[in-house]
Amino acid sequence: MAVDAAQLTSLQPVPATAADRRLPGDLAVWVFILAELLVFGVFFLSYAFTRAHHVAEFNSEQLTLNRAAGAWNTVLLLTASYCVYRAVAAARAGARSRIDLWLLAALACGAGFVVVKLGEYAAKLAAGISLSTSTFYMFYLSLTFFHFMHVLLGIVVLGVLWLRARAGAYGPANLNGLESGASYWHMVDLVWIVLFPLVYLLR
Amino acid sequence: MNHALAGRRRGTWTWLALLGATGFAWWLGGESVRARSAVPLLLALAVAKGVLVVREFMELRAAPARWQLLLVGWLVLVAALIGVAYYSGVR
Amino acid sequence: MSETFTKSMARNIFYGGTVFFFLLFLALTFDTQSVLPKRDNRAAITPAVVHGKNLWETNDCIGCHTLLGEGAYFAPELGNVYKRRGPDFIKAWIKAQPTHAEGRRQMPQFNFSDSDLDDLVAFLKYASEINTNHWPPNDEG
Amino acid sequence: MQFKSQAAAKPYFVAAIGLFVGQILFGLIMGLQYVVGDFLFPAIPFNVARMVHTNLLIVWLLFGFMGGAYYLVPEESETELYSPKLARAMFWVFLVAGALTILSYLAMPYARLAELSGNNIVQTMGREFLEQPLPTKAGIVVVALAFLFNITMTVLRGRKTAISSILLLGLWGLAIFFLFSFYNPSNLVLDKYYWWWVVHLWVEGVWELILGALLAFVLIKVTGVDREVIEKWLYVIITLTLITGIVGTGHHYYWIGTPEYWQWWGSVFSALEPIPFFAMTVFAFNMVNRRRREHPNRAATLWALGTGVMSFLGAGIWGFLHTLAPVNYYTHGTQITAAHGHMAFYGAYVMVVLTIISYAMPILRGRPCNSPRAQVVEMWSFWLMTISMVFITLFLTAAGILQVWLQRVSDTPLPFMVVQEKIGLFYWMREWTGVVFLVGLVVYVASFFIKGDERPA
Repeated sequence: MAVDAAQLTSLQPVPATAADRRLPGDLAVWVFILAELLVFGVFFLSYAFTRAHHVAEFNSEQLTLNRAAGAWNTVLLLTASYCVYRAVAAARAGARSRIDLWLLAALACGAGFVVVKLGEYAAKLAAGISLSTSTFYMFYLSLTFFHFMHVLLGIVVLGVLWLRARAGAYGPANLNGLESGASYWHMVDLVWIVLFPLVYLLR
Repeated sequence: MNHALAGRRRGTWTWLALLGATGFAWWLGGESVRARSAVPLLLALAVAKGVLVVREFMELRAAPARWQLLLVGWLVLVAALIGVAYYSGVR
Repeated sequence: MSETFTKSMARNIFYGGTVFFFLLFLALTFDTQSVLPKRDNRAAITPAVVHGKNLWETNDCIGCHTLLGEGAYFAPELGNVYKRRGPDFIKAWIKAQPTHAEGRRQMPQFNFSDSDLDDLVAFLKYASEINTNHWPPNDEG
Repeated sequence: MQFKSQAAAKPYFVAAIGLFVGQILFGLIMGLQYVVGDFLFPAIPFNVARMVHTNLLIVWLLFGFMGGAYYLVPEESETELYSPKLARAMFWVFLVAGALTILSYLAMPYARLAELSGNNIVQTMGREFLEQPLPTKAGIVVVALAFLFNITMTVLRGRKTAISSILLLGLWGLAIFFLFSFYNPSNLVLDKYYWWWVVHLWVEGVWELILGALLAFVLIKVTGVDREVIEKWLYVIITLTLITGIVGTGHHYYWIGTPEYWQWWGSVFSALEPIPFFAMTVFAFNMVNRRRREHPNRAATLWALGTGVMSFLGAGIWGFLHTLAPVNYYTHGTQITAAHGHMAFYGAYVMVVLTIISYAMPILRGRPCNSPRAQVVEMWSFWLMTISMVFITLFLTAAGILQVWLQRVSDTPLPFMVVQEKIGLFYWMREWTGVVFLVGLVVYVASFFIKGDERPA
């Protein structure tokens, strides 16, 4: 029976009827995700339209950012997202032992992001750059720090999921918590996908 | 278990595609490329990556259509307005 | 409904979200505290200014006036009054109250000593030199 | 009434309404002083009238919150109040302290009061809304602690619901953030920075938890909708409130000497503050539409819906109007702020307290609801007060727009007092509308004395 259920829920192709369509995770987390996307959206557009008034300043100061660090962080976040995705898939398939391994891998990637980001901040701090240095740096620090805090929260969430997965909490019949946490983490990734080109690349 | 396997493969391809797109975007954002011509391409890449995350990783592909619409709509709207802002900044 | 919606998840997000945004607020507060010395004119806080602020408070000036835009909106903004009117005018004005002009808004007589008035002016001068991001838009406050 | 000790709420509600009347009378005095400047001078100068007006508001809302808590918590916890005696004692302490404070404002010059009450020990007086003398401030802390002890013990002893825990969190937050009123550095910028930790984190933070809990409680009672549904939406709404409201404090940090980046942080977050209020309105209407019973107390339902709509208008829309930094640069410290303040306080906090009173008071007086005739009168007072508040807000907004234009935007800015005279007409209209509000309030009080057939409507 359990295997049947597992196979049913792991059916990846789009369900045939609208009734089969299901939102992964809890509605509450999705309301939260929408609110967060709204905040980030407004912040992104504030950056973009402010830049339009200070093109030269933004362009020259943007070149002082560490693009490679930004790219590596993108890779780390995407990989973490992939690991989280695999953890959910493992839970659906009833492969309990693999859930916490994938989560651990995701946590490692998240930690990698934190290390790279702290390195970047340390370099900027050493150069005497702060929120009050210029409009560009204000945005750079505000946007990335706000996102950075989301990564930290995401790590806490993944950590809780990992502990609970080790205790055997998740399986085909109990996915709500895992899917909710996973959705939150993917949101952190999604936001970075826009943030990285916006702040580091677009000139 | 075939479906599960197909799902995993799909996820892996998604991940690889995202990494490839990131590498391309990083190259585009480098100083060797004329920045202005890269703007639409970089925005399009960001939207494409976002759509992949929304549909595959977040699994909204299999959720009621309104959720996918909301998130992809957010992506497209934000990217489009960023584009507008960039071109309004041209002098 | 194709959605799961549980109270425990809503509760966890409430507590998590609240802590998160409060920590963010604390982080910004921390940065603000470290930047303020460059903006808040603290070097100018002499004992006279401290006493002037005390007089400002114990006579409830904020009950009619605004100071940096905060207070009551019954009487003029005083954050920039030092620049608008200068020290002598301020002292003469306070001494001359109330005007008893019929139907006009009245300011009480506070019976300040001359040194009190000096301290009050010192406080207003200090306030006028705080970096307020160019607010108010003009001298009229 | 399910629990005998809920009766502790009754004197709190009575006192709240009494002080509300006082608040409005002093509001009318101030409104008249705006146009007839020497009215009652020097007996009651404007600043004294204003202190009385705002402090009475705070005190009566606190009475309302405490009464609401004493009514709600035993019912939610399904147990008698930990100590009804303590509740009664604290009522008298708070009432006497409040009355003495107000009388002392009126009886002597403020500086003399400061001297007599030991302000030189810890200098806390003379800051907007925190004008209370030191003994009063200390008294508030003592009363709050005794009250919180009583309520917390009751909750701990009985059933724990989402509503009671959110209410408790809000009340504890209220007490904790009040402690910042004792911090008054001579550095004006720091003074103002942490002053907002009381004022903003109260009204756009922890008070909203109290508001949400009271509203959700009444909605469960009058609609019969499943508690589970109401409580999970309550969590979602207060989450939205706090994630926008906490960093939204930044909209007060644009021009008081704090760093420039607050203009961005404050604008971004407070621009989203209307969302939770909108959600609350939708939520209230939704629950009433999905009601599973026709509760005979229609007046309470009206107040509950009114709270949703008016807090959205007052706090949400009128707040948004001037919350963005580039707009606020011109509107900061003008009648626009006064307009927003009036409707927001009325729509959110006055109305939620009247909601819980409207629901609980008939029960405390031994009947499920008031007679249809009394309810009709109460609903008249709802419309009179609410509509006149809308017009007070509109007139103040008009006055504010003109003020901004003449005094701030114009190429040849006019002095403050010259502008005040030019916009006198709007102050007159506001004053007359204020009289209508007072009429509404009198009608409201009268509704308590109307007998009639007590059969449900």
